[in-house]
Amino acid sequence: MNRKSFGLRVIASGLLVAGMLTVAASVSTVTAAGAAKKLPPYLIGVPMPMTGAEAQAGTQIYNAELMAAQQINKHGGVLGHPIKLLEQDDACDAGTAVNAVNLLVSKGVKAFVGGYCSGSVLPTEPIISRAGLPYVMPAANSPELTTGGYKDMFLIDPSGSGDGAEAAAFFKQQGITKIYIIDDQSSFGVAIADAAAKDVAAAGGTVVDGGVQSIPATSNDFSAVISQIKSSGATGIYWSGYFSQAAQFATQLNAAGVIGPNGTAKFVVADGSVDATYLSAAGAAANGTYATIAALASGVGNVLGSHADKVFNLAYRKEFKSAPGPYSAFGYDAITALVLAAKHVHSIVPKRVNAGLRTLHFVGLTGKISFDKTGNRLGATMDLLEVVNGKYTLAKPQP
Amino acid sequence: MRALELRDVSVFYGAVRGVEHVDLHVDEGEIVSLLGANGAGKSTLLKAISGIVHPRAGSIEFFGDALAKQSAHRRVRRGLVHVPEGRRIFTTLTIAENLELGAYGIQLGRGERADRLREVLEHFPILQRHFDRLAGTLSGGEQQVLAIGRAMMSQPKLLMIDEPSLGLDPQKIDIVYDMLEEVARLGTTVLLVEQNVSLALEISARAYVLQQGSIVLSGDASTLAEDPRVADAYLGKVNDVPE
Amino acid sequence: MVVSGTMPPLTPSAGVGFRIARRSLVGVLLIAAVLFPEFTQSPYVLGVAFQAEMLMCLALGLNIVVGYAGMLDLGFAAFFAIGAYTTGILSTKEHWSIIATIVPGVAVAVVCALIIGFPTLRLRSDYLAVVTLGFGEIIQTIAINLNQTGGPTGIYAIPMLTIGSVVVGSNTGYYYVFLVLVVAFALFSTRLRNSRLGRAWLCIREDEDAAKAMGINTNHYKLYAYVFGAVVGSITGAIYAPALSAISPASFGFSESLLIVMAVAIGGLGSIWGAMFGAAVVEIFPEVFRSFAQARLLVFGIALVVLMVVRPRGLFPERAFHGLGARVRARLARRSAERSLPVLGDMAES
Amino acid sequence: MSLLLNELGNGIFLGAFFGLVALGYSMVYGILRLINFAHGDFFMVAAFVSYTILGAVLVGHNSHGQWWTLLWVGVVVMVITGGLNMLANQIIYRPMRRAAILSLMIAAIGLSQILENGVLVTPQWGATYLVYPVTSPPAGFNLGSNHYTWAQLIIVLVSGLLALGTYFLVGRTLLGKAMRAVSEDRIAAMLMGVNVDLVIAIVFFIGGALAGAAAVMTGVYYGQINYLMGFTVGLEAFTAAVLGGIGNIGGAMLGGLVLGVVQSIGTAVFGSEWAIVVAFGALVLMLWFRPTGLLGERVARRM
Amino acid sequence: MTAVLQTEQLSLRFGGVDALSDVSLQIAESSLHAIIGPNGAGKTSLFNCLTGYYRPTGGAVRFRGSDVTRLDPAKVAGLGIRRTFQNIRVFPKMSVIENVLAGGHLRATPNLLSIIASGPRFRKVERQLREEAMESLDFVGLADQWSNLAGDLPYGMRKRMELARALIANPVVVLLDEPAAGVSSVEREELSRVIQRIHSRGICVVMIEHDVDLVMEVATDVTVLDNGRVIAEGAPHDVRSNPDVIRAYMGRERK
Repeated sequence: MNRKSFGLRVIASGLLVAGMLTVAASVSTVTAAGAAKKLPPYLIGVPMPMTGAEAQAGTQIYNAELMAAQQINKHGGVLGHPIKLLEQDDACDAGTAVNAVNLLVSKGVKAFVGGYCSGSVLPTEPIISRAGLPYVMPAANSPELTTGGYKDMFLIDPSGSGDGAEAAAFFKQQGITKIYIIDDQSSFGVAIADAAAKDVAAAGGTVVDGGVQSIPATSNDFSAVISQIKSSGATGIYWSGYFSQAAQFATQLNAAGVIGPNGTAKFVVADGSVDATYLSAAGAAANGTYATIAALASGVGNVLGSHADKVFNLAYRKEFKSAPGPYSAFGYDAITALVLAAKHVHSIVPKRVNAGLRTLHFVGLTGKISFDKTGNRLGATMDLLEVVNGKYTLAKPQP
Repeated sequence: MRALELRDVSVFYGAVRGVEHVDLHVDEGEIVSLLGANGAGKSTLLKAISGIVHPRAGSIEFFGDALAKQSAHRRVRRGLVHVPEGRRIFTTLTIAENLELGAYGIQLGRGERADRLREVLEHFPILQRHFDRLAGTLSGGEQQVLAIGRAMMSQPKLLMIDEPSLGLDPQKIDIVYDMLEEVARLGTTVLLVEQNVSLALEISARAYVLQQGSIVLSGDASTLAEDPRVADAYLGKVNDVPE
Repeated sequence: MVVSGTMPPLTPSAGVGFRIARRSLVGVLLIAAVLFPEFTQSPYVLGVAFQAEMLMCLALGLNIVVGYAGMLDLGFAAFFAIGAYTTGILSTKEHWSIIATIVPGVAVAVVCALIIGFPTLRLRSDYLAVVTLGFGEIIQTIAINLNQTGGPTGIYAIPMLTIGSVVVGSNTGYYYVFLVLVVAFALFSTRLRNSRLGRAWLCIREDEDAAKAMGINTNHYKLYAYVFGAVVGSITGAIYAPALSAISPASFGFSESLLIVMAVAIGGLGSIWGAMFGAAVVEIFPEVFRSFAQARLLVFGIALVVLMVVRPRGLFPERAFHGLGARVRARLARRSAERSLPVLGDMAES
Repeated sequence: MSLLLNELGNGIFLGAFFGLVALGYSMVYGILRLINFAHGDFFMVAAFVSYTILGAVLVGHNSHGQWWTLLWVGVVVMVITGGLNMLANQIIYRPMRRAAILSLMIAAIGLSQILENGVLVTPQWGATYLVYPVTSPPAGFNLGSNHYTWAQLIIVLVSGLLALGTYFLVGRTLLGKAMRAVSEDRIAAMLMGVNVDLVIAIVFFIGGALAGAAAVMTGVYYGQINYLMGFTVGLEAFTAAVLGGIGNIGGAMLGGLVLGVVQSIGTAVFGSEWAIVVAFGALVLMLWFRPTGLLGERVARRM
Repeated sequence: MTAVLQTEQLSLRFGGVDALSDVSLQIAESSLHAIIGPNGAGKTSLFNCLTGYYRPTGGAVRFRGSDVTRLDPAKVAGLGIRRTFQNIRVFPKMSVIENVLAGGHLRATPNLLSIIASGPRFRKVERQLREEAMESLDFVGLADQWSNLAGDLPYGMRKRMELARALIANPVVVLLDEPAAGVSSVEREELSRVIQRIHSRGICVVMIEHDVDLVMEVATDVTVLDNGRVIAEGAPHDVRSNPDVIRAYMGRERK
């Protein structure tokens, strides 16, 4: 990826705003016609972790979905149907998720937009599949989600292969060959880390210390790992996990002199770590660290100057009195995707919407969105960000 | 002066009767025994007096003051000390620590506490020997001595002691009973619960006999010692005795 | 005295009338349970119901360990995981039928129970608690880290349970399968309880030194309890895998173990009815509180605390009815005593 | 060798945290035989309370090196957390004095749910990771090939001091003896004139206060707090307490250190993903040889 | 006369303290053997060595000639050596009859299949055991208490229940640790009768007892321990007049 394509995407983001307005406009015309009929709401089930360890991510994504739904409803809803999101806590627990999805199905939802932990999404897939409903997942990224034999599963989050390749390209560009890859034992982090390890090897680098390392997501002390990094001689470190641990990792790496002013290593984090909290918690230690991320994803819009992203950020902050999370924009796009698909096929009948999602092409907050046959996202582009003076900037040059 | 006066005291565990309608008194300086078969309610009565259990009805006065609402630890501060059944020494603390705790309730200065400790140890030379050993390593008889010594640390006005002879060899029983008499001679009032009737009556001035939670006999120790109804009370047959 | 032909029952209050009443109660409950799916078509209700049954199975298993033998096991979910994973792996990778995977699952669980139990079961309860907790963590960590277990994502697309030619594919189906398991495990627990095994476990729970004097090899019997628990846990896990179609390490963590302990304690330690009822409470309460949205677990926590403060011995403590009988008897005894006991005069004063 | 030294250093630092939380855990356990699953959550609540207080008093100040502010806020938070823990005892555990130990434990789990989800639904706190208002400056010193910050040194020292203070309190003072007496036989202690309820309340207070101190130091060192941060810490503290010999003050601290070192070395040898397996494996092994923990109990049990 | 239970130079050290030193003891078949001695003399330690609770540091315990020194308590109990405890160890949350049934543990069927299937063999054995348990309870006068929780029984009844629990195992030897402790002088007579009846069933009884009168009344042999050593043994009356015993043990004659 190069600067040119970034420039293109800035334009694309401008198009997005136009696109959104178009959606709104086209939808509103329908509403004008159908207002008298008072169509029943378009019920969308949102199983999402609202309690437990992933409650924060769940809330941030759900909020963005809510925002999308409100905006669409303000402009007349979907083909005249106002969107109604039915949120149910899945606590990232398989049993609770199955209960939540069963409950939502029995409440007659027409589509699902949600899910976060792959482990709790997988057991719900057969239920949703049996009901013939489309399932658009904003942030779950495991390849298993679309290979389990259940159709109509759509992944908005392109991470995994994309992040890994971007990181590998960066290390190659920097001439770094010894790379330490560590994940947080979440399915999310492991998917990216494993992909990165393959790409690093393909690019001629070595993953030191016998392969990908893991540290439990509940741990906040990296001292033992840092000692290992030091003795392994790695000069590239790739962290595939969430921003909270990333900030602690960066702080401790900096304090140990591995990165920062006296350090010789480059610290790169995957997109789960791109968040305002990473910057504020790591403080100065964040400077000079890198992140791989799906192009134009939220949280960075302000610094990158994308107009749509900025609009989204401001609106989110205004509505929820807090910053959006790394996956909020994916949540917004998931709702948009579903709505555009419905509009495309002029129906909210699940079967038709499924077909609509398959042929969908649009530019969302997180870049171009379309799905391959299995439901994985196509055409996602990646960026490499660098933290400069406590702010995300686009790294120069892009690998 | 009345050291202790119980009027119409009843104690229940849930619906199960502990004791019922008990009237009893102990005068200052007296040794009084509480006799009766197992399960007659003797220990329950002591527990009610020391405040471990709370009576459902009746009044308990200690040197003229009502105890009804006072918590157990306050009663100790006022000089009412109870050596419970089974000694219940603190096995994981040293003997010295056990003794120090004996004076916990009366809040002595550090110096006074040390003096008191020395005093008690003089009376109980067995304890002196193993001063710093864990109390759990003492044999049964030594533990009983420790329990009494511990009680004496607070110089109680009234000492209630539950089955001091339990599990002791004859010589140790002599020692413990001598000690009790000594305690009484020094001015402490003693309320004694004992299975060994003759032993108890020997050192007591008066005695009460409990049967199934009620007092069925009371009187001078010497009179009771001759009374066949005491034995009957143990067999639960007192009501068969014509009045 | 020679006791006549009638066998004195073990549950003291179980007079003949009481026993008939209890048996008919069990019958009514069973019929209600069998007919339950007739009254609701909601897959949600049936889903919750079969998960409640599943938790009942686990609670019955743990009840043997904690309730009977008095060993605090904070890692019981490990056996659940072993059963589920063995089934998951063998059915997806080796294409075994679900039923056939139960045997190896149980075997693995038993071997693990022996390995972890043999050196540690002699420990005092609190120490045992932390060791079992560690065992649970170890099993979960293994599931997360190994490729064969699918890493953190776990195993998915587990085929449906087939019994003979019947394919169990709906919540109703799993409701009945788990119902059969619950009844079987409850019966199993009852039989064990009233045999020399059950008595030995209770003795160990009450006083281990004294139990030895009964000729009870306490180490062996603790191990038996642990192994029986493991068997129940792993069988439940084997059915859980196809019922949910996908399993992941997150379902077998410490919180799951705690949930099972909670079920046993809420119901009343050592009580079979208690374990089942407690499991139902633990599964159903958070579902009922869904309307509280994000505060649902807060409400659950409050309910839990209130329940424990109000009924510290659980909802159906072991021998709850016995306590009742004793109270009635004591009251009667007191009344008759009041009538018959003449009060003797105080001799000192007369 | 240098590796060992490094891991030892890492472990001691990690252990100082475990140990401090474990200390309170162990004390409460000792007196009520309660495996207090809510203990870690008081640690978490303390972190949030200190976050709010520090945020209020440090508005507009440079967040580095506010040592005096940190000290008095730390003390205030210790008092608040201690008070909260004591309150929990009064409301929940005190009415349950006669309940089975397991019931107490379940109540503690319920309390833990209340605390976690209470923070979750509190508007200013919630599920997000909050950035702690004070962070530690990176300056420090080298030992082996490891770099340690001054903050780490201070944390270890403060933990050590608090532990020593507690050790002295429990081991030497009359109140401490009363605590041990209550822990062994509540009724007998009552008969010595010990106000048992008060002593238990004090123990809860101290346990909470120690967790409060650990929370402030965690906030400063790790830089962020979250509503679930207490759960793992609680588990680790419990493990440390058992490792050292539960109910034993010195043991809790020692257990914390050993657990820290074992985890660090385990990470070095087997990789970080197996650290917990190594830690628990070591625990099982240790209990095989010393069934009552490293420092065991000084119980001479007679048959 | 053959010894059913004997010790050879039994020694036991506890952290530098000699609890038992060179205790050699012969307990004859069908005797009623009392062991007396001051508190701390090592009587209960001796019992604990005889029943496998303590591992002696030296010497041996033989049961009918075979070495049982290193057996664990459960194995010892399995040989028919049963005991009671000084501070009474009942299983408080089990009913009285279940307590007694627990004593018959080794006689109940261990066949798991039969248990789970509630098979005829299991039922037969259990029925038989329960009948015997009721007989045992009747023997100690507790038949009417069978359904109560053991923890609810008063002290004296618990003691008797402990006896019933030992008897159901058809023991060869029962070791009673202070059976009369805490028993009133009146109840003592009943106790004395029960002990004698146990003995008259052909069961060898060994008892630790402080109540010298009781010992004189029922014992056939007496051994006196002091400071972990045997200081006297023989027939009750010989022992009683032994000056060493009087000095070490007997209290003063009370009025």
